[in-house]
Amino acid sequence: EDITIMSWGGSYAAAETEAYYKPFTEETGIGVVSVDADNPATPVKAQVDAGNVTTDVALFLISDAMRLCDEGQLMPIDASLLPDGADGTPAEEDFLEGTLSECMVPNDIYATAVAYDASQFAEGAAPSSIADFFDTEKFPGKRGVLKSPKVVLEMALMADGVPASEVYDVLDTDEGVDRAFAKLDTIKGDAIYWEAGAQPPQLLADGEVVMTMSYNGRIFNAAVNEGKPFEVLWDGQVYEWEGYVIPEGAPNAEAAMEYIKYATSSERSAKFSERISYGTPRKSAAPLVGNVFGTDIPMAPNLPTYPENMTNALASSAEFWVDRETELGERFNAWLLAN
Amino acid sequence: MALPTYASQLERTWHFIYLVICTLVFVFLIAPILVIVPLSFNAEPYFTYTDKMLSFDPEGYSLRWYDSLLTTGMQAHEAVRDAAWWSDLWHNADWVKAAKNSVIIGFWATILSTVLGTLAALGLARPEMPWRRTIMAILISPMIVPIIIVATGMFFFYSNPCAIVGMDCGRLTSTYTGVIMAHAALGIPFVIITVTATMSGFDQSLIRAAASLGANPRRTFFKVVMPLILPGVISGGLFAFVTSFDEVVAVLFIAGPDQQTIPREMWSGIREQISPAILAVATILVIISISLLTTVELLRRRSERLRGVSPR
Amino acid sequence: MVASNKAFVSFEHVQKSYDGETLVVKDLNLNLAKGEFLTMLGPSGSGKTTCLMMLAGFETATHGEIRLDGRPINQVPPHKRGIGMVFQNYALFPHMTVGENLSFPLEVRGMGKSEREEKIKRALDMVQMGAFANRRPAQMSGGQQQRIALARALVFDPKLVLMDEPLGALDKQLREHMQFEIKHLHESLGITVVYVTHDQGEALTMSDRVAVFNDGRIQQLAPPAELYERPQNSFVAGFIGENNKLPGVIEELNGDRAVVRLENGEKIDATAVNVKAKGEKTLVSIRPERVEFKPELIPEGSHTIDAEVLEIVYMGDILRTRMKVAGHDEFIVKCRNTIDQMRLEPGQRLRIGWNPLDARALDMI
Amino acid sequence: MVASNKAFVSFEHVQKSYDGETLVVKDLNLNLAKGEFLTMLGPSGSGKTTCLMMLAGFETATHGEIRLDGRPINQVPPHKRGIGMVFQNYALFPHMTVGENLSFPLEVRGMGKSEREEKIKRALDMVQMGAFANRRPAQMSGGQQQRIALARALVFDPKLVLMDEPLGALDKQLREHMQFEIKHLHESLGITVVYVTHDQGEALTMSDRVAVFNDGRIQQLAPPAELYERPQNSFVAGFIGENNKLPGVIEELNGDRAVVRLENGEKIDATAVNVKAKGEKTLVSIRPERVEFKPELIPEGSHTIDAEVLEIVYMGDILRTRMKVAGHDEFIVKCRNTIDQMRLEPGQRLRIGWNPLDARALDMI
Amino acid sequence: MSDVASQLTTADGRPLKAALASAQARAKRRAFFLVLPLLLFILITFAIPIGQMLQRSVYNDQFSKSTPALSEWFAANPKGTAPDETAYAALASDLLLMKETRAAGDAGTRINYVVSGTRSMFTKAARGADKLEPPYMETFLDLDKDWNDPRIWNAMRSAASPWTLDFYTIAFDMERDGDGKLTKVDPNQRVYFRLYIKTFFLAGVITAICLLLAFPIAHLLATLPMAKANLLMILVLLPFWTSLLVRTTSWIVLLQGQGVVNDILVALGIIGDDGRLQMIYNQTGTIIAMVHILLPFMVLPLYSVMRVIPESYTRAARSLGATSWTTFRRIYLPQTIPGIGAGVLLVFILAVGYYITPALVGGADGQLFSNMVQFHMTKANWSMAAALATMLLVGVLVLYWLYDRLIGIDKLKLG
Ligand SMILES: Nc1ncnc2c1ncn2[C@@H]1O[C@H](COP(=O)(O)OP(=O)(O)OP(=O)(O)O)[C@@H](O)[C@H]1O
Ligand SMILES: Nc1ncnc2c1ncn2[C@@H]1O[C@H](COP(=O)(O)OP(=O)(O)OP(=O)(O)O)[C@@H](O)[C@H]1O
Ligand SMILES: NCCCCNCCCN
Ligand SMILES: [Mg+2]
Ligand SMILES: [Mg+2]
Repeated sequence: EDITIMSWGGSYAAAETEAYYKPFTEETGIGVVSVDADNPATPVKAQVDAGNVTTDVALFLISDAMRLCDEGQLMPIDASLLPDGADGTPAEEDFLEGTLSECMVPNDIYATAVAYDASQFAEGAAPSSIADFFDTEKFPGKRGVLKSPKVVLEMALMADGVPASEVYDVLDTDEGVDRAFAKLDTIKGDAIYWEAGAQPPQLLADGEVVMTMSYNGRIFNAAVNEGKPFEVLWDGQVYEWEGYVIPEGAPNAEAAMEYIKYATSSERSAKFSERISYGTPRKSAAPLVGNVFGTDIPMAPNLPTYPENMTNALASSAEFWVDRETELGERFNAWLLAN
Repeated sequence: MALPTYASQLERTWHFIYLVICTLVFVFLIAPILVIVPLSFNAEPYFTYTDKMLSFDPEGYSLRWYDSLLTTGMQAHEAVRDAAWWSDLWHNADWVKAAKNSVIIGFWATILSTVLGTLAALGLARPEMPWRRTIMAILISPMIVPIIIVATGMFFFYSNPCAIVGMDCGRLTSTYTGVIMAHAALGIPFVIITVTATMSGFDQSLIRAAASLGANPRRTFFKVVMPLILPGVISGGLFAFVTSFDEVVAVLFIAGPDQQTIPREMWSGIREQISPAILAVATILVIISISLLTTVELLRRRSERLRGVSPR
Repeated sequence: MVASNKAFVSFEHVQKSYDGETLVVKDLNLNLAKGEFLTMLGPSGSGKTTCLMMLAGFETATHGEIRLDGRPINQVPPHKRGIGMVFQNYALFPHMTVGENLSFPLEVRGMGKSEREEKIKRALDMVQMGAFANRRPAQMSGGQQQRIALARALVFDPKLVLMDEPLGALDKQLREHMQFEIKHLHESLGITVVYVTHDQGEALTMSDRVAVFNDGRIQQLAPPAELYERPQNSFVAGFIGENNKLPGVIEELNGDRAVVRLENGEKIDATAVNVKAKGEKTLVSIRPERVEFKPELIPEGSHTIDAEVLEIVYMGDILRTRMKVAGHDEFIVKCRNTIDQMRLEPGQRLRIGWNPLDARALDMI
Repeated sequence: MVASNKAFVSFEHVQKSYDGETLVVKDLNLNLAKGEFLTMLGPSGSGKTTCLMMLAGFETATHGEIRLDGRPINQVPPHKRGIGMVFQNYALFPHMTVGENLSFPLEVRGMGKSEREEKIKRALDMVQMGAFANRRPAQMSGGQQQRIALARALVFDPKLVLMDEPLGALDKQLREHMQFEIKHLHESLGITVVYVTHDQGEALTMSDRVAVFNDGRIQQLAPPAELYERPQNSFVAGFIGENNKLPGVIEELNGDRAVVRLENGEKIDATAVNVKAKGEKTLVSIRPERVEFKPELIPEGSHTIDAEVLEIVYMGDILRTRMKVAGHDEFIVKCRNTIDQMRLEPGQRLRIGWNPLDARALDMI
Repeated sequence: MSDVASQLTTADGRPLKAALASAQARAKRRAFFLVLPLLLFILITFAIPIGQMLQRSVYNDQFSKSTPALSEWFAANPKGTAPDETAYAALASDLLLMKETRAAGDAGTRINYVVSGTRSMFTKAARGADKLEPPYMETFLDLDKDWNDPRIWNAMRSAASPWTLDFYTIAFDMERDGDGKLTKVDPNQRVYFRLYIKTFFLAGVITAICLLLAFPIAHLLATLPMAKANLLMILVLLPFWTSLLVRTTSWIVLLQGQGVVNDILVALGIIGDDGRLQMIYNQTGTIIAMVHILLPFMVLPLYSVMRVIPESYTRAARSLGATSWTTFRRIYLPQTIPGIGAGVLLVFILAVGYYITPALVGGADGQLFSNMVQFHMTKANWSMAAALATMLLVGVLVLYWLYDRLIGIDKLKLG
C-alpha cells in the first residue's frame, strides 16, 4: 500500500526523497508517491472541500496548518505518539518551543532573507543589514522583492528600525501598516517582484538584481552546487516553520502517521538538514547535522537556526497572518497597482 | 510580390517598408524559439547566456539537461545503462512518464473531441439545424471562459460528478478519464471551428449523389464525406492535440500524481527548481512540431491534389 | 386518374413549399411512360429542380403523391429508389478516380469485382472515356466530367435517370456534342429520362415531350413540334423560340379563324388559339422564320404587309433582320445565309408575308 | 509598324509566360482603332483573359510592347489608364450598394456630389436599373449584377472598355437581351470595346472584328462575315459555326479553283483556301446552311451529290438533318422550319447540291 | 389554388405551415441528434462545472452551516436591532457547536472577508466555548471589546444565510459600514474594480498590437504563392505549438536587463551599458510576451479570410481609377472585417483570461484580473474567486454577444 505525500517539489522534495521516502519504503515496505504543488495547502483545502481527498501527508507552512486546522480540515495529531529524541527527550519537549501545533508536526525551519552576489561588491562593501536592502542610495540597482505582503512588510519595518520583537505589535496598527508601506515606497521603483522560489537565484545569476529576498536554501544550493558566489545576509530575515499534516479524510491515515513518526525522528531530521539548508526543529537533532551531503562543508552555520544567524531574526506570526492576510493582501495588491 | 514597372516611388517605398515590417514580425515570432535551443545546451542551471557560451567555449555547453530528462526521478542515476536501466527509465523517469502521459491524454482527448466535434459539425452544417447559434455558442464556450475558472469548476465537479443527482459514483479527479475529459472539452471549440469551416465549403450535392447511387447514410459518410473533410478534421484534431499537450492549469487541478504531463513538469521546473531541462524538452518538442507541420503540409498538398485545387 | 396507375412515374396534385408561405410547386400532375424522354423547361426559379429533387427523394412533397412504377415513393429512402441522377455540377467524388466513381454504385450493391469491372468498362466505352478510368475528376475538362457523371448515373442500370441541367456549364460546341450523345444513349438503352434545362433549343432537340414550367405550374406539356408550333399561351409562345408579337383586337371570330385589327388599323388573318370573343385584346404571334420576303416565295393566300428594314445582324448561318412592321420596330425576320440569298439593306422597304396559319392569336399577357 | 502608331491600342510582338516555361501568349500583334468593337474568341485556356489582363495592367508582358493611344502602357499604372473593365465574375464590391459601387470611380476622381449623382443616375438608367441603387450585389440576380458591372465600367466615361466573358453565366434569354444592350451602348457612346467570349454566336453578332485565339496565337482576325465565310484554316472553320468536313485529296489546282477527290472516289469542285499543291490532303468544308436539297433551289453550276437522310432533329426554327454523304454519316443540312417546307423522312434518298464557292478546301488538321 | 388565402392550407386542408413543419421536423431532429452527443458532453464536462463554480459566488455556507441559533435570532429580530443578551447567548451556543465540529475557523474566515481581523475572535472564542457563561454580552466583551462592533453583527446577519452578494460587494471595492450602507473602501484598498478596467484596457492594447502586427503578415501569407506561404506559415505555427511556459521563459531571457536584446543593443552601441532598457517584469514585458503568444490567434483568422478575397476586387478598383492606397482602404480592408472581428474576439478573450504569463513576467504593474482570481484560488477563497471569475465571464460574454451580433459566430475561422 502506498501513501501520497504532497510537498513543494524541486530540491525540497529531492531532499525529502533521499532523507525520508527511500529509507522509509525500505524499512516499512510502504511506498511513497510524491506530488508537487506550489503550496500544498491550496490543493489539500480543495480536496477536503470537495470531499475527495487523495493526499495522505502534506507539507504545510505553520500558518496554513493553523488555519486549516481551525477549519477542521486537518486531523489533529497527538504529539505524544511521536518518537523520543535521539537523546531520549520526550518528543513534546524535544521540539523547539511553540513549533508543535494541534495538526502539524514541524519538519524544518526556513528563512526568507536578503541574498546577494558577493562578486558584485568590493571587499567589505557588501550589504550588511536589512536596512541596506532598502537603501537605494548606498546600494543603487534593482532588488528582488517577494510578491507577498507576508515577510515583506515585516522586513520593511525592521529596516525602518523596528526591533524584531515589536514588529507585529506595530503592524497590528493602522499607522504601523502605513509605515511599512511607506518604507516599501522607497524601493518601489527598483523592485523586481518574484513569486516562485526558483526565481531569486536566477535573478542574481543573470545580474538582473544587486540583491534579492530569497528562501535561504535556494541561495545555499546555488553556492554549493554551482559554485556561485552568493551570500545570505543573516539580518532581519523572517523565519517560519513548516511541517507535516494529515488532511481530514486521508485515505491512508494510519500509514501517514507512521510516515510522520519516521520522518520527524531526530536521525532523519538531521539527514534532511544535511541535504538542504533548512534547520531542524528538534533540539536533539541539531548536533547530529554533519556536513553538507557529499561535501566536507559543515552545514550548521548555513542553517537559519544557527544561533549566530539568529541575532536579528523574526519568527513569522501565523496568528497575525490568518487574521490579516486578506486585508493586507488586498492592500498590497492595490499598492502594487498604484503607480 | 514583385511590384509592377509602373509603381510610383511612394508605392515602392511603402512596399519596401511593408516587407521590412513583415520580416520583423516573423523575427519577433521566431526569436523566442531560436533563443531556447542553444540555452538547452547550457552547462549551468540558469536561463542565461554565459560568457563561455558566447565565446563558444565547449565547456560552456553540455548535454546534461538532455541527460537529466532521462535521470530525473530514477532510483539510481549513475547505474550502467543496460536493458534493465532502460526499462526502469520507461517506468520511473519523471520526464519520460510525463511524455507518456502527455501523449496518452493528448491522444484520447483528441480522439474524443475530434469524433464528437466532427459529428456535431456535420449536424451544424445542415441547413435544417435548429438553434444553430445558441448551440454554436455553447460549444465554443470552453474557449472563452478563462482557464482558471474552468479548472476550478472542473475540480469540484469531477471530485464527485454524481453528487448533482445525489449519488456517489466515485471521482474523476486524479484519473486519466478526468483529465482526458477536461482536455477534450477544451479542444472541442477548435475542432468545431475548423470542421464547420471545412463543411461550409463542402459540396452537399455529393451526399445526394451518393444516395442516388444507392449508398446508405453510413456508407455515404465513411466513403464520401469523411475522406473529403479529412484535412479539416485533421487540422482541428491537431489544434485539439496541441491544446491538450500545452495545457497546465487543468492538469494542475485535476490530475493526480499518475497523470503528470510535460507542461506540468515544466511548471514545477519553472516554479520550484531552475533547470534548463525544460528548454531541452522544448527543443525536442520544437523538432517534433516541425515534423508535424511538415506532415500537415504534405497532407494538405495531397488533399488539394485530390480536390483539384491547383496551387496558386 | 386511371392513366397514372399505368404510368411509370406519376405526380398527383403535388405541392411543395419550402417556407410554409409560398408554394414553389403548385398542383403538379404529370405522368411519364416507360422509356420516355421528358424535359422540364422553364425560367430560373420555376420549380424544375424542386420537382426533380422530390422525385429523387431529397425533398418531401408538402402535399400530393408521387408514384414510381405504381408504388408511392414517399416511403422509400433515396438510396433504395434505384434512380440514377446527373447533377448540374456533376457531383463527381473528387477523391476517387473515374473508375472508383463508377465502381461506387456497384460496390454498394455488393457486386463482385469481375462483374464490376466489366460494367465499368462498358459504361466508360459508352461515353467514349475508356482511357480515363484512372484519372481524377480534377484532371478532366468540364465536358469529360459531364460524360463521367452520365456514365456513373447509368452504370448500375437504373430504371429512371434524372438529369438537372447537365450541360449548363459547357460551351456551345461541347454542349451540342453532348446533347447528341445523351439522346443516343437514351435511344439505345431504352431508359426513362427526366431532363431539366432552361435552354429551349436543348429541350426541343432532345425530348419526346416537354413540360414548360412557369411559376410552379406546367404551362404546357407536349411534344416539341406541337409546343413550338401550337403554343397554348403567350408565355409558352414567348419562351419557346423567337417570336414576333403584334398586339391587336379581335375583329371577327369564326371557329379558329380570326381577323385581328392591328394597332395601325391594318387587319390580318390569324388562327385563333386562346381568344374567346370578338373585341378581345390579343397578341398575334408569328415566328420569324415563317415570314417570307422574297416575292416568289410568299405563298399563295398569304397576308402581306409593308415593312422597312432597320438592322441586319450577321449570325453566321442566319441573317437576323429587324424590321419595322405595323408600327412595331422589333419585328424580326430570319433568313438563311447563302451566297445567292437576296441581300437586304437597312432602310430598304419591302412587302413581307406569311401563311395565316402561322399567325396565331393568343391571350394578352 | 506604321499602322500601330496611329492605332488606339496596339500589341506588338507580345509574349507572355506565367511560369517561365511555356508561353501562353505567343507573338501577339493586334491593332485596334478608336471606336472599334473587337472580340477575342477562342477555346478555354487560349490566352484571351491573359491578353485582357496585360492591357488592363494586371499582368506584365514577358516580351513585346503594348501601347495605348501611342504611349507604352508599361509605364502607366492601372488607375491612370482610363480603362473600364467588366470582369467575368462581375467583381462588384460586396460591401457597397449598387450606388456606392458606381460612385466609387467617380469619387476617386474627386468628382463633386451632385455631378456624381447625376452620372450614376444616367448610368443606371442606361442599363435600366435605376430602381436598384440601394441594393447590395448579393441581393440581385446574375443578370442584374452583370448590368451593374457594365454600368460601373462605363460611368466614368472611359476611352476603352474591356469585357471578359461578361455574359457567360446568363441564360439564353437574358444573354441575348444583354448582347443587344451592350452593342447598343457601344454604338451610342462611341467607345472602344475589347470583348472576350468563347461563344461564337456572340462574337459574330456583336463585333466589328473578331480575333480567333487558339494556343496563344491569333488564328484569324477579320470581320464576322469574312470569318464565317472565308475561314483561313481548319481550326477557324471548325470553331466558327457548324461545318461539314469531307476529307479528300487535291486532284487539280488552278489558282483558287481546286478539284478534290473524296474518299469514295467522287470528285468535287472547291475553292482552294490554304492548300498548296496537287496530291495534298485536304478537308473540304461546307456550311450546312449552304447545302440545298430542293431541286428547284439548287443553283446553276452547283455540284450535286447523292445523300441519304439519317435523322431529323427538330430545333424549332430550324430542322437539322443528318445525312450520309460520300460515305460520311455526319453530314448536316439545315433547313428553315416553315409550314410549306418540304418534309424529309429518315431513309429517304435524294440529291443535294451546293455552290462550289461554298466548298472550301482547307488544311488538314 | 394560387391565391393567397388558399396558400395557407394544402389541398387536403391542413395548414401549410403545419404540413411543412411535420415534413421538416424529422430532418431537424436528425441534424440535432448529430450535435446531441457533443452537447451532452460539453454540458457534463464543462457547463455544469462552470455553473457550479459560479454559484459559489452567491452561495456560501461556511458560516450559516454552524449557526442555527444565530440564524433564528436574526430571523426574529429585524435588521438594525442592536444585539441583546439573547443574541450573545445564541452566539455562545453556536460557538459551542463550532468547537465540537471544528468549524470556528471556517465561520471566522467567512466574516473575516467582510470585516478584517475578526477570524481569530471566532477561533479564540470557540476554543473556550465551553467556559462561556451568562451574562454573555459581558463575557464576550471581556474576551474582545470588538464583539459589539455593528459591522461584525451586520456581517454575521448577512452570512447567516448562505445566499449572499457580499462577494460582489467586495469585488466592486465596496463595503458596508456600521449602518449597513454601501460605501467605497479606502482608496488604498481599492484593487479589483480598477484592475478589472485595467485588464480590459490592457487586453485591448494587446489586441490592437496583435492586429497591427498580424495584418501585414496575414496579407503577405495570403498573397504569396501557396508553397512559399506555407513555409512562412510554419514560422507562425511553430510558436503556436511551443509550450506557453517555455515561450514565456524565453522572453525573460530575451528581454531582461542583462538579456539578449539589451546585449545586442549595447553591442551595437544603440544604448549604453548603463542605459539598459527595462523591458520585462513590468507592463511592457506582459504586453510583449502576450502579444507573442496571442499573435497566431490573430494571424490565422485574418489569413483564412484574406486568402479567399478574390483578386478581381482589387483589380476592379484599380481599373476604376483608384490608387493602390484607396483600393486598400476602401475595397480590401472592408472585406477583411470578418477576419479582423474573429481575430479580435479570440485574442481579446484569451488576453482577458490570461494569468500565467503576467504572473511570470508581469512584475508589479503587469498583473491582470485573472491573477486576482488565482490569488484567491490559492488562498482557497472559492466564493471570492468565483465572484471575480463571474465578473470576468460577464465581460467576455458581452463581447462575444457583440461579435455574434455584428459579425456572426459561424464566421469564425482558424487557418
Ligand atoms: N432550399 C430552399 N429553401 C427555400 N427556397 C428554395 C430552396 N430551394 C429552392 N427554393 C426556391 O424555390 C423556387 C424554385 O426553385 P428551383 O430550384 O426548383 O428552381 P429551378 O426551376 O430549378 O430554377 P433554376 O433554373 O434557377 O435552377 C425558387 O424560388 C427558389 O428560390
Ligand atoms: N496566374 C496564372 N499562372 C499560371 N498560369 C496561368 C495563370 N493564368 C492563366 N494561366 C494559364 O495560361 C493559359 C491561358 O489562360 P487564360 O486565362 O488567358 O485563358 P482564357 O483564354 O481566358 O480561357 P478561358 O476561356 O477558360 O477563360 C492557360 O493555360 C492557363 O492555365
Ligand atoms: N508563499 C509560500 C512560500 C513557502 C516557501 N517554502 C519554502 C520551501 C522551499 N522549497
Ligand atoms: Mg434548378
Ligand atoms: Mg478567361
